[in-house]
Amino acid sequence: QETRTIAVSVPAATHGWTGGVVYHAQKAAEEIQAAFPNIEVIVKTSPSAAAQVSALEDLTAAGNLDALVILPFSSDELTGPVQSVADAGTFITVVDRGLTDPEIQDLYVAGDNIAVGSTTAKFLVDNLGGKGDVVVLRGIPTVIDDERIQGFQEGLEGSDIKILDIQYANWNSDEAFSLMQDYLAKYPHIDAVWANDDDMLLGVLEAIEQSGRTEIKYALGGNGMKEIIEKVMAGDPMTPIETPYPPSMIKTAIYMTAAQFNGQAPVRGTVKLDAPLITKDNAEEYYFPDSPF
Amino acid sequence: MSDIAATPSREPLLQRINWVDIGPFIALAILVMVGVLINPDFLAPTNITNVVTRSAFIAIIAVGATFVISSGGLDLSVGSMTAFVTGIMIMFMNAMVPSMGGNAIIAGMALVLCVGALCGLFNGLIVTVGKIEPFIVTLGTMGIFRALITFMSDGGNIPLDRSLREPFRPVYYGTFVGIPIPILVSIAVALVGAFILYKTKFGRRCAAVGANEEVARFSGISVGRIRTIAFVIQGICVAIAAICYVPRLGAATPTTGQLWELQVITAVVIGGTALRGGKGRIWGTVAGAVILEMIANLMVLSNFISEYLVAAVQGVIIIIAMLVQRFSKQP
Amino acid sequence: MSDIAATPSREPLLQRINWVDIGPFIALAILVMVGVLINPDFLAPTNITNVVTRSAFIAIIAVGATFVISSGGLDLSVGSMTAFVTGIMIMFMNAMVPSMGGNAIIAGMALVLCVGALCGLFNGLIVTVGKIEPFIVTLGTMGIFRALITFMSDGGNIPLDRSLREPFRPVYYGTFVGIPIPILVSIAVALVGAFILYKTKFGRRCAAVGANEEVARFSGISVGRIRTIAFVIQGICVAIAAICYVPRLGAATPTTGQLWELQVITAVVIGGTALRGGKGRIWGTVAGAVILEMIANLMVLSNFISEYLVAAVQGVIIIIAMLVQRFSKQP
Amino acid sequence: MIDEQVSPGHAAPLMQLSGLGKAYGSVRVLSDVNLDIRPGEIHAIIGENGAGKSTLMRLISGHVKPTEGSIRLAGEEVEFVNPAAAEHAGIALVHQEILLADGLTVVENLFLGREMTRNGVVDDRSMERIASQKLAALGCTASPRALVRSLPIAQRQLVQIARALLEEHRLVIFDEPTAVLTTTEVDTLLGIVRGLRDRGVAILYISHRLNEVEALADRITVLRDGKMIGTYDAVDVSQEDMARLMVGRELAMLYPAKRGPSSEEPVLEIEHLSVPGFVEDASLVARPGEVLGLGGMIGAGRTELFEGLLGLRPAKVSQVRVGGKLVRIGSVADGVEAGIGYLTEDRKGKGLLLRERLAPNLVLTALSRLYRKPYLEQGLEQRELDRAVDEYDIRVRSKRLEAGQLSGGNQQKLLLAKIMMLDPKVVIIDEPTRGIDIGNKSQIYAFIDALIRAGKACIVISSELQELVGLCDRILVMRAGRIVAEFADEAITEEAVVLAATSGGPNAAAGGHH
Ligand SMILES: Nc1ncnc2c1ncn2[C@@H]1O[C@H](COP(=O)(O)OP(=O)(O)OP(=O)(O)O)[C@@H](O)[C@H]1O
Ligand SMILES: Nc1ncnc2c1ncn2[C@@H]1O[C@H](COP(=O)(O)OP(=O)(O)OP(=O)(O)O)[C@@H](O)[C@H]1O
Ligand SMILES: [Mg+2]
Ligand SMILES: [Mg+2]
Repeated sequence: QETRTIAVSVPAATHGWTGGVVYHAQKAAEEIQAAFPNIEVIVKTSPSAAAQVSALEDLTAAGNLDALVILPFSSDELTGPVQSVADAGTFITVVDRGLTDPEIQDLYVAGDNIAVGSTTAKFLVDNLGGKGDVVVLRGIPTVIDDERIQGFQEGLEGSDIKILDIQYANWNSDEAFSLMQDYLAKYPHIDAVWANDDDMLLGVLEAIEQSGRTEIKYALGGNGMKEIIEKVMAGDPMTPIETPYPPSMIKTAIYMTAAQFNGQAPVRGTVKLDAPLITKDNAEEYYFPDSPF
Repeated sequence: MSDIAATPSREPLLQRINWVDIGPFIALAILVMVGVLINPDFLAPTNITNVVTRSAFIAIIAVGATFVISSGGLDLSVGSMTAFVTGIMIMFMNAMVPSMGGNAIIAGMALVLCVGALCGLFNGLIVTVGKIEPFIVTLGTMGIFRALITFMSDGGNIPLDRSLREPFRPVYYGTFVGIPIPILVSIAVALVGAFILYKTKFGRRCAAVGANEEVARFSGISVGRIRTIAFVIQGICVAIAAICYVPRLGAATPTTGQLWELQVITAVVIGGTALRGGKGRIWGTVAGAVILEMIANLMVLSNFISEYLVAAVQGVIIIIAMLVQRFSKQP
Repeated sequence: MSDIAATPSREPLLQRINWVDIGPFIALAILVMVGVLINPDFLAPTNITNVVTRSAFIAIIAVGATFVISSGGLDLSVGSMTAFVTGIMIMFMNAMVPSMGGNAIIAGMALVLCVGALCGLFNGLIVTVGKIEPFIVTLGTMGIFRALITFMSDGGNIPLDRSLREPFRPVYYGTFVGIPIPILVSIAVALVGAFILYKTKFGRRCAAVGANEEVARFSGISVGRIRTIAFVIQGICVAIAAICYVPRLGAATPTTGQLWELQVITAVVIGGTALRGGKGRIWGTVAGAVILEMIANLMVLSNFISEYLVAAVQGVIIIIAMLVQRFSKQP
Repeated sequence: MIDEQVSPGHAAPLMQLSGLGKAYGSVRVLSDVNLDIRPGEIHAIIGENGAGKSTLMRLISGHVKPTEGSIRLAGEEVEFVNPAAAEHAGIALVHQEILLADGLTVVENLFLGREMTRNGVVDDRSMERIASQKLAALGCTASPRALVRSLPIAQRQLVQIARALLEEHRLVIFDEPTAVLTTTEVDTLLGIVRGLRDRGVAILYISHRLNEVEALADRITVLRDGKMIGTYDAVDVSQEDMARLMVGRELAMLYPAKRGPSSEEPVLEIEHLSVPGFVEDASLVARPGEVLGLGGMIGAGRTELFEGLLGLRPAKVSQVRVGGKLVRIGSVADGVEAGIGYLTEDRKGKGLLLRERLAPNLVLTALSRLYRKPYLEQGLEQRELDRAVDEYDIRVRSKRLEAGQLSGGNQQKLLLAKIMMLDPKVVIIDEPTRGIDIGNKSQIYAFIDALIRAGKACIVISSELQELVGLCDRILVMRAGRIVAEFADEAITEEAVVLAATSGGPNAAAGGHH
């Protein structure tokens, strides 16, 4: 039987969520290779867009690539290079961030960053009674971060909820802790906090606990980190909800890509993962105790 | 001639003040004044306490860096070393809980000090035995430590066992006679550091090695040993910082300590220690660490800076702080 | 006595080889051999071409860094400066397209060279006029440039106008007599750099300033001016790298060029230039840049290293490369 | 630029100093200097260590700005903003301390700041050619392409002199140019200096070697404690007069009486020591109570012999015994432990931390010996400094000074005190009186005498023949890395030593008869 090679290119594990992506990608690779000896899955991580482009060149240099599963660092920068890979006849699966030219991809497993922001915003609008003061922590200046913030702002439109402040905390719990301390010092009254990633939420929660401030009703995150899901399941009043953005989407994508080499017809098109509200009721579905994220 | 020999007590006070030594404190004072103008809440006790407490990690590590830098070295690995030793400590404590209970904390602390010292030793030996630029060696070990913590945590995080959180918590959040523990720890580290650097033979040798390696060699000082010990001290300081760090968020992640190396070196340099080696200034270093944290705090407290430009303003302030120092030196 | 005087022409060939100069090339050769063992595809022409082409950015910037470092400076801002000037260039080109069409590319290239030179001038003047450690100054400007690109892109990215992509593309992907343009550009930059550093008054003075500032000053050399010009050269190199970079990724983002400063400095040091200043080795620097890119390539080509540990293996290889150099020096 | 053959007596002064002075903070190190310097004269400046000679030269050459008074050059008042400006005006200074960039080659140093170019490209060929010529004229054998770092200190000094002579100047200042040179080079240099004078160049010449001054100078100015004592025609003053004027008192006998070893049992025995590239198979013994001298030309390998012994450079040795006991010495610390103290010839580069204060410098090697407790006891080193300042007569205006701010001679005394803190059994002094004034020289000799009376052995490496001959009980002569001759007692004469050092005289084969 002919050997098939699937390359998986993802960002390096620089923080919790990308760590989760790498974890799930490697898990999928192991499982598929164990189940189907004729399929080889190579997972490669890259710390920057430029490095990811390099990795694509390296992976295709040998010329025996059958499929590529890629979670692009950013859309604009990776479009051209992925196009070159596609031109060689490789099956292309794009995960999470779409390319600027959707014609290139065969399969698109999409997360919805805008929905992560807007779902959270809608929750706040509903539960704060349409008005209140919130502070926001954002990550590293990239497309994901930008989309989430954009979604959040759109979600608040029409309500009287005011964003007091938005600052970068680089998706880092420590920086989020510091930033939250400073927010607390700066604003005597805060109704809710939104950290656009769960890593940061951990820091935020510690800072709130330390301050002893009681007026803060909600501290919300996003991404579906298991520690936060646990809180939701436990009915934590401050973090009653969560928006998933499961790093396991990479696993889904790899499986769907591999399926065609296993006798099944290739799946093409778009698989959209929405970002539903996780509440106490459905939290169980989103809880993966074995995942590092 | 010899009658002209010094009677230092008669020199005017102003001339006896060592301007290099107090430069960072002048910069700090100016920063505080600016802070109050920007936002009166700046001086609120909670805010000041928070800021100073937060600066403890950088301050503690930077005390170690003062040794390394004044002995003519440089350590870029401190940030990822923090993450690595934190991970080791947490994993060890978690493993020990079943058998030791709360004592796991003590055991973990002892262990992390050893691990930190070993990491420093590793850096130091490669630098001195391999005779390679410290910049390159520690850039290499920076990658190594960072990769190890990522590997240990599978890219996720390594949380501290729940049962240990409460007993460990006071190490960051607790106070003693009203002063937060991390502040006390960093004062203690700085005191010990200052004692070692200024009042022991080792400290003297350290400065001599940094000032002129040849003179040190000709004076019977084992240059390699001194440099290595400086790296070990750096490792121990990293371990101490890690001990204070864990109770704060109760976990180690691949992002722990990211870019701390730059902050640490900046604190040391703002504090008046020259990067080319020679004289180290422990108290200046501590002031430098507080300055950095305070700048970050002011960025948040001020209302007129776009979030996009925060880094730019910080950069400008750091440069200005250095200028303030430079010119306060020439009264 | 005079009979002992050196007669260099009679020295055996082996002793006349300058081992410091060829150290990096030995390391490179060993790396290539290891590469072939790991993966036979490594030596495939496409792969080698890709790797060398990619190393062009770092190589070009590192040629500039060789000037700065050999003059006794250091520039941590090159990575964010690349992002900043790339941003400026793209915005300018996009704005010019309606009126100029394809000529916008030429105009943008001219502009970016000026902007790069100005950025370098800015660094250089703060270092020399303000008399502040280059480490701190460029750490500050690193923040400033990074913030400016974030601001310019509103935290997102700045894509190149579609109509310019095709005409601009050959600057990265094109070849001339079979050699990719970026390789040609970096050879040209290295040639010009080597000429300036080794064959002009300025180059000589640059090394002198780095070797001993005081002696240089006594010799009537304007230390400040030399250092400043070195920073300007660095800025121009950054601009040239930016020109090659844009057609590859077609956009500038706040993460463009992140951590390049470390790669650049590593390339320079692996190339045999001492960080404390003095003699600069342009060709070593270029070899250093290729070594770094080759290590990254091997990480992708090899299949037995956990993705989490890539950084560790890279760190180890860099240290080993330095050791190879060190010991090849003492034949 | 230069008038032809002006006789010094009648020419208009090239430079006039009036009321010139310098204060560092509140400390005046030089005041009210009035001096005419004429073209075509050799004007010697003499004075004790710390008298202010170098300071005066730095004022004239733009390295330091005067705090009072004025300088006129060819009748016009000038103020030099930096050394380059002074050099542009035709004034060159050969520093007392060697100021060269270690990491650069000889040519690069020579032409620093005035590189020759052809069509904008540096012209290495021409520069190397000129460098070779200039160096050869000074009797320097260093290759123009050698790194300065690899040169022995004397060669560096010649390079520095060559640098000042590269272009024609109106005034050339030599600040103790011969301190590190041996007899042959000194003679060559003196010839060159006279040649300059004959071409109408004004020369300011500082030296502690009064015979040199007597042989060379047209006029002599004496400084003491930062003040001018007077300017004299050279013919009017003898060496004794000079010494008296400098010191302000009568001088005792220069060299102490020789006494010979107190025991035949050696304190130090070195067998078959080789330092690759520098020393081949050297063996020697030193006995208690004797001064053993090492003579030789520059580059003979004397310094390297002892640096090799102390593990400061790679070396092979079959046996070293101290006081009869076999010792292994891998580092200076081992040497200290075994009772060997070594005082380097390169005080600036290897001896003192120039940016550090005096007390830490003094105790650096002796830290473990001085402090029994793990910490530095309060005030102890300050007391040691007070004692050393007293004992070695180190002239400091403030004990808060940095070592680099001491005058050259006082740096040397501080270094001596630093080594003596170790209380060694064998003291090896490389160039003991380099840059030390005549008054202090006799102090140092008396001190060496005290050492050997206490039963220690003293090994003196000196390039000053008189000193070797006057001081040593026994002299070994090295040439090209080998010990080629040994002289004792009556056999010690300047001629014999020079002959052995240069050509392998009659005694050449007599390598140690013990
Ligand atoms: N930068 C300085 N700050 C303070 N005092 C200084 C400084 N430089 C020199 N001095 C003092 O000025 C005095 C004169 O020094 P100078 O070097 O001119 O002496 P000198 O006559 O050349 O002695 P020597 O023969 O030992 O070289 C000394 O006492 C010295 O300590
Ligand atoms: N750069 C060099 N390369 C090779 N050989 C050198 C170099 N410099 C010196 N030598 C050789 O080293 C030997 C010893 O030199 P060294 O200066 O340092 O002797 P020394 O007797 O201590 O001189 P000094 O009178 O200066 O103390 C000589 O054979 C000399 O030719
Ligand atoms: Mg002097
Ligand atoms: Mg010598």
